[in-house]
Amino acid sequence: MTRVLLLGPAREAAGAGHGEFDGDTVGAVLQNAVTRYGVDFERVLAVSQIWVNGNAAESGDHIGPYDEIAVLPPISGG
Amino acid sequence: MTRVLLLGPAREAAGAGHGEFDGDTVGAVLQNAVTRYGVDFERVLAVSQIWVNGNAAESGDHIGPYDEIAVLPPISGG
Amino acid sequence: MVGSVKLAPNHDWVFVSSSPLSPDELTKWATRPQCGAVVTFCGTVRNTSTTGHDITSLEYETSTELAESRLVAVVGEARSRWPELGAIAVHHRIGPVELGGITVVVAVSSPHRHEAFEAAKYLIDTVKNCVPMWKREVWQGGSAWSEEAHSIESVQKQ
Amino acid sequence: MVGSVKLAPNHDWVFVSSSPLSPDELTKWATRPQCGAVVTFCGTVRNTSTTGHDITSLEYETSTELAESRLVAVVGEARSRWPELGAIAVHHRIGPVELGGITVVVAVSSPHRHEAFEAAKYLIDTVKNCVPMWKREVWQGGSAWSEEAHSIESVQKQ
Repeated sequence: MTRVLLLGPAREAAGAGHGEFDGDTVGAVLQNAVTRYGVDFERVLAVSQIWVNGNAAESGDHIGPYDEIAVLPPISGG
Repeated sequence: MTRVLLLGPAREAAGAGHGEFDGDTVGAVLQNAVTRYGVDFERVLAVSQIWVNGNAAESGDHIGPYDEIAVLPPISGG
Repeated sequence: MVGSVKLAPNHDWVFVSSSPLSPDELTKWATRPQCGAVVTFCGTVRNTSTTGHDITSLEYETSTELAESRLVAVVGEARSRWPELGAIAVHHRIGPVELGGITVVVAVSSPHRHEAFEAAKYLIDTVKNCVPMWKREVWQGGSAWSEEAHSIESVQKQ
Repeated sequence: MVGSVKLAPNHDWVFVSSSPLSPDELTKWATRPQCGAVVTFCGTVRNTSTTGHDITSLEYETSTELAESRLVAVVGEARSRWPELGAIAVHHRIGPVELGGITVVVAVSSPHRHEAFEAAKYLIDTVKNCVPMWKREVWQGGSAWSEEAHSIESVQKQ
């Protein structure tokens, strides 16, 4: 299980600040998150950046049980 | 008599913060100040701006008893 | 302060805080004997919004860990651009902040003022572009995420 | 405050003071509901000098009346350049100021930060160039007028 951190609008769409999901790539883990959280979350995820342990990551990147994936929607610091 | 305000290095060279002098032009008043305060003051005066009532003035400008002349040496705000 | 990150001891200080920020504390902390200038920037909650409502407060949300690690990167980039800087502090508030309240403070000292202004401006611009931070606008009877959203940018590209 | 000049009520505030300056007071005073940014500049006494000595303090001297009237002109010029500014405060210390002490504070608020930075930088540059103010450097065993002297410039040419 990999921990997924859900921030700002991603947290709101998912109804949770974090979750744990199976999967050995970033994409597989997040697909399982979409399955649980539904279409609103999927829509936010589509425009979000994905970081693993604080660094930008790609969908195909392999992931282990001690990694943390973060879903970061567009920010609004303006 | 016209009041003359002496600032910073002009005050130091004159040994006074202000004085009163006869004269019906800026130049005449300041010449009387030079006569009283001496050569150190004259040297500072040569590189100073002269204001009358807060505005830049010329040596030939006429002056009355209610005007105030200020001697403003180069500043060092940098 | 609990949770704050002091990097090079006494020279860099980043903090994501749920308590009120103190520009006065940061200005005093940043003042150094070899520096003749301190520039302090405060971002404050204003009453106009991206959504057309009269704002009564903002709510900021983030991961403190991710936000502080990005703040560290932003400060590091400023150090490499202006090696002559004295102290650098960047504190960002999270949670609810009332109208007029301070949401972010940057304080920078430098021997001369030009670099302090340049670096303070760079720091706040880069914080706004590169640090994960989500802003919710709150008005009488409603709230929404700010509509000025953009992707988080990388620090090196600023 | 005795002796301070508040121009447009609550919007412009210039002051030549022989008491310690408070950047915190100016920052709070400048914070406005329609403004999202406050930039505060502090000039502080640093230990390096124009005369090669280790500075222990500075002494500023002026005519309060002439200095305040020039500060009013400087603030007026900033208003005409950045009409969107909220509040502008410029306070200058006179008399002796110890190492690390604050000699001048500028605080500017604006709806957006860019103008607040621009105006604060303009204000301190123009104060340094245009306001009659004489600085004496004091070290262990001696003192002298600063050697960086230049003629007072007119506000309009800045």
